[in-house]
Amino acid sequence: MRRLPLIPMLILAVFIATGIFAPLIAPHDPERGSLRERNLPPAWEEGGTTKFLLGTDHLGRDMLSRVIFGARISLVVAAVTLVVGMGIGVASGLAAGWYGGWIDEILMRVVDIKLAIPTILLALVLVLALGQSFMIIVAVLAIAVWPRFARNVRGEVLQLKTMDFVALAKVAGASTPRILFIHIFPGVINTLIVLATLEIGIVILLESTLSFLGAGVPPPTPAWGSMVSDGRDRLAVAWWISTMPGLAIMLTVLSMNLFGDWLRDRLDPRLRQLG
Amino acid sequence: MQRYLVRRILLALVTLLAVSLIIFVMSRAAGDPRHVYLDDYSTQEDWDRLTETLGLDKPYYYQYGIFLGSALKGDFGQSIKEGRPSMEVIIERLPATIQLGTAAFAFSVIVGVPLGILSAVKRGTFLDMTGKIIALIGQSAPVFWLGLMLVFLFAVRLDWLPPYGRQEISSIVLPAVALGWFYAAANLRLLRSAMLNVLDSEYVKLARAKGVSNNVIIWKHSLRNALIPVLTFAGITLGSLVTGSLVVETVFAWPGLGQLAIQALAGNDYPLLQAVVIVFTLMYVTAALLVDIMYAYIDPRIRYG
Amino acid sequence: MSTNSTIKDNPVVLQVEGLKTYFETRWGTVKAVDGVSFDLRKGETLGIVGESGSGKSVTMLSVMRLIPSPPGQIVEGRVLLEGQDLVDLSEKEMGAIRGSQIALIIQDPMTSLNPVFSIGNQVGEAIKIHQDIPKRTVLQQVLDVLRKVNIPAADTRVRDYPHQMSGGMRQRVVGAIGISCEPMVLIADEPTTSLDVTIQAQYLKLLKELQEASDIALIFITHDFGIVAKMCDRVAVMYAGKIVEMGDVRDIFNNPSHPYTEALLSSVPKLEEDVDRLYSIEGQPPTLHDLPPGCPFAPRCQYVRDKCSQSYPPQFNLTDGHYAACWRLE
Amino acid sequence: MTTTTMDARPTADTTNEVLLEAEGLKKYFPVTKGLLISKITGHIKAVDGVSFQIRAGETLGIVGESGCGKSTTAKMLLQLEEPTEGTIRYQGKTIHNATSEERRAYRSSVQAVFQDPWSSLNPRMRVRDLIAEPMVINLDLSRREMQDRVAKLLEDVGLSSYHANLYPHEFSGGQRQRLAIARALSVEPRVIVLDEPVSALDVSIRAQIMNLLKDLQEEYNVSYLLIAHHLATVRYMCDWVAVMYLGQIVEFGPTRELFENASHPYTKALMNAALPSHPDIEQEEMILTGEVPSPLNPPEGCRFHPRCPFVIDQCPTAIPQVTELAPGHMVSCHLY
Repeated sequence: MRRLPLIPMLILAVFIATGIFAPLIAPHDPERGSLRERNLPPAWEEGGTTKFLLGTDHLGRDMLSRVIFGARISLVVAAVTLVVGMGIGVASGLAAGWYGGWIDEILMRVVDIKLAIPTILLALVLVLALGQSFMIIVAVLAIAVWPRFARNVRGEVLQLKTMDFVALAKVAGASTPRILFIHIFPGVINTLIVLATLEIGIVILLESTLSFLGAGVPPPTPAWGSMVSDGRDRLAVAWWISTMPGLAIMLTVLSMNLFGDWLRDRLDPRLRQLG
Repeated sequence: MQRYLVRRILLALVTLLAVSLIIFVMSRAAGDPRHVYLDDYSTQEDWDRLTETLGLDKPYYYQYGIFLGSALKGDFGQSIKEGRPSMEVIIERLPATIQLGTAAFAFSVIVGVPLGILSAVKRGTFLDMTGKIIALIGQSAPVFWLGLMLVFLFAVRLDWLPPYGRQEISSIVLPAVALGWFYAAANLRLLRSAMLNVLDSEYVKLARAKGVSNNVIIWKHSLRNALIPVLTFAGITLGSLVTGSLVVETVFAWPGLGQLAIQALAGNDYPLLQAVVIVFTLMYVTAALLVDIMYAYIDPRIRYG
Repeated sequence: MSTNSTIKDNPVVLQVEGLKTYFETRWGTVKAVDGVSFDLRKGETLGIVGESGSGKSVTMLSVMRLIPSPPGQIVEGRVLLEGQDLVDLSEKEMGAIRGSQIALIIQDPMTSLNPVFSIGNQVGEAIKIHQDIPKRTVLQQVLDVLRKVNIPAADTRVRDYPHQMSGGMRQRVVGAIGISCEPMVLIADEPTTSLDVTIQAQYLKLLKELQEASDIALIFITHDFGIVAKMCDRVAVMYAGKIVEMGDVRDIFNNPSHPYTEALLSSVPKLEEDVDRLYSIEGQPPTLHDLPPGCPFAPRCQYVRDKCSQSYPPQFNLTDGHYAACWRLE
Repeated sequence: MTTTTMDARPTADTTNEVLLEAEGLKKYFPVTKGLLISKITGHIKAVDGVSFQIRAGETLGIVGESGCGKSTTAKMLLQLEEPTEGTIRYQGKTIHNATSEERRAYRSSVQAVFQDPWSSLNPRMRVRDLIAEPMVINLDLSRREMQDRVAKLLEDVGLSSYHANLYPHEFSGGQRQRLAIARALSVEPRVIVLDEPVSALDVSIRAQIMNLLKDLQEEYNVSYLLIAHHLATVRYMCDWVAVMYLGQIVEFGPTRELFENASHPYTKALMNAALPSHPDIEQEEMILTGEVPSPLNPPEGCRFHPRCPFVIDQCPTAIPQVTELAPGHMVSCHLY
């Protein structure tokens, strides 16, 4: 068995903590800077100062503080999206898997169609048509994640449905809600946890991509994606403006993935057998 | 087999229909569609003419019919910014996108497939570790940032490759790598775990008992079976190539459809954007259909199912 | 079975001596096969009987050198095929022997054929590897072998894929692969467990005929004494990685001398007569990573005595070729 | 007495009360074809007219090969499948139009133990909840009563009351099957359907479970319907045996009579195909050729005729009559 992924878990803990306590931790105001202090390099580079550990951007704002506040957006968007997407996914997956027939047919065709439409494109159309807002971003991302939950839950339910203990529960006279909530749902929880950790990474990536393209959560709140975009044309003079927030995204997603992989090994008995 | 293909084609058509419906609904949800083309200086005559072309005095399903009818003819209206038919603009940009997509796909296969196989066969070695790192970066780094980092390293610092544009042949290297990396990572991981499963199977055991050599077991008996889950996933991942091309073309100023979409977004050019979305979906659906056909070729259970 | 006396004069083709195969696991070393010895003559059928985890399948995989390593390893012993020690051979040399001189029939017909290749391809593969014959004649030979295992309409079915065949037919194909290069030794690992009774009878009869036709030495791995009674000349009973009793099939059935053999035989219901109450072996088969010292069957044995938990009993010879490892025989 | 449908009704020397009765049970599964609108193109006749009776305290065995319909029959009795035709009566009352009160009574009267001890216990429930589930649903007991009952049941099946707090993965296959039996007994059913209860277990464990089932039958005065493919197991466990082929019962009788005077060619073939218990037992050479035909298009006339070694002129065309050879021993074959 794989060891506990300590470093990824530590990074995740830091990510969540900074997201929640951003105002307490950040050394400077993320939205205000002095033009006199613009494009300062990180502290360890020549010309850098310990006042701005990760340097400043083209408007003289502290990179560290901006990265810390950026965690907030990612965290909130990811959490809300996941709750909504998982809810829809679980409900439709349970229904499709348990009832089968035309319910299953319709739901799974919707899933197929959804998976066939590139998320970012859909997001762009929605943003252009309906305007840019937190609600719209969350809605778009939830639409992007629910099919995978639905599909996996459905697969799991189909498998659990054939287990003898479900038949025996019916023999004992268990009602459909009882079977669904006592016998089926608990069997799906592990998959859900694993899938959620892996999907968080995808949600964070999607959110940052939307921000990068200028279709994300509207300013002034700093988002990692739009910060990378800010530094795009200044790579030659101030590489850190793009690099730092991008690194933050990668570390967060990477830690999520490593943690998710470890959870999968631990919780999914079928994969565990394969060692 | 026939049944399988007919099902796939039907699904592709339904997908296109669904996308067109979403676009139509959005175009109406955004407000009076005439505002897109006309402003306060337009004459009442202009307004009336547009009302008629779009069928705005008719019920919604009729309007959708009109929309669908002109879409089938490739008519998505005039691009606001360019002042000419959207389709015309798209056709100019199409080759660049196809070129980039193909290069990225090739990169992902050339890197992902052999590394996936080798990291399964030589589990726990240096090769496996390298594969793992490539996969982890590919799945964790945002494509746009990866692109920028490549530019910073290979264009700004080392000055080996051009940072943007599509002037030289070497221009395609960086965008193709940035775009193909995620897909390569997906191929690698999937193939690795599928190979591990297959190598553990009873039929591989029987093949070994026949005296089949290790190489033949890997390349003949296992690979074909291991490709089945990879292809299942390929249909879905192809979508990420499309999505990725939006970002990569923006980062590298690659004059393709993706860049066009972003420009349309920035310029509130809805007619152009909807045309790009339809063309992208069409490309994706065609590619997915090709994958499905390949899938049937590899798995006889589908061919004769 | 009536040819018993002549078989005894046949030359020995396979000799296993002190074979030990261990697995390194999270819970420690599992001694899956712990000092197994037997020999096998031309045309003879040896039954290896045991429950899951007794080491019977690992023994045969060790003979074929198919133990996945890591975690498994043959740590000691020799496997002599006509005098040549297989344990020392290189992987390449072993490849030339597998499938041509020793062949294997695996138990599950549903998963032991590759789903993406046709039947003809899979049967032909062994022929192509081991026989130096022109390509054109491979198909002819495949058809011959398929006819030998009684596959109806072999010339059309040769293009079929596994999923188009029934379980019984697939098992015949696996059998065809086994005999395709006319091996000296054929190992059948529970080849009929998932087949229906009437299909099982067809298959057993077929195996017997194939064996007699070319004097193959057959090893039958099973948990079912019924198959032993029907098919085998000699029996080895395995428990916890060791052979606890071995002998001619009639000696074992008439005079089971190890308490485990005796218990197994009397715990199986009979088709031919009414049994009022079966003998029931209490407890569970042991887990191999945590074996108590002494005889591993002691905790379940009705004749257990003090000595049993202290040291493992040696082999006591009873009659010619019949021995058992139990302190009761001391 | 001649009819064309086999009625597996114990007639000889038994006076026990009839508990469960099936009459003319049929189960057809539709086969569909088509892309968008599916059309029914045929039916798999899994069970095609089966009648039998289960009497108090007795064991009825149904033997047959895979696909003969024995498990589908069991599922219909357990209300896991709706019969296409035919009736099931419990203590004389049909269960199909029963009131909810009667249904509840039926459910706690008929329980089941299945083949796979790994799949039949929910891995996420503790033993005490597993065993108590049928009681929780069907009986009105206090927590205390329930706990006491679980403890007693565990001891009855040869386990200890402390096992109640464990999870299924902490048990071996044989112990799990004991748990499954305890659960089935928890509502004190009159009938337990045993679907291949020992075939997934290690050989040395099988006798334990068979003996346990026999002991519990005495103690709880429960009837069994045993579904099995292993003839010797059926001989050991059953009072009555019905042999099924392609959805129909072809021979039925008291166990000993049936095993000693097997009359239907299929029964004979099954017995000859079964493995002997001693190398000196000479078996008749009677190996069936071919495989079981598809239940989608069962053969005309006698369903066994394409594989029957004794086939005569009328077999391919006429449905055989049922003949009573000895008291309670019935066979459906043109030879008699």
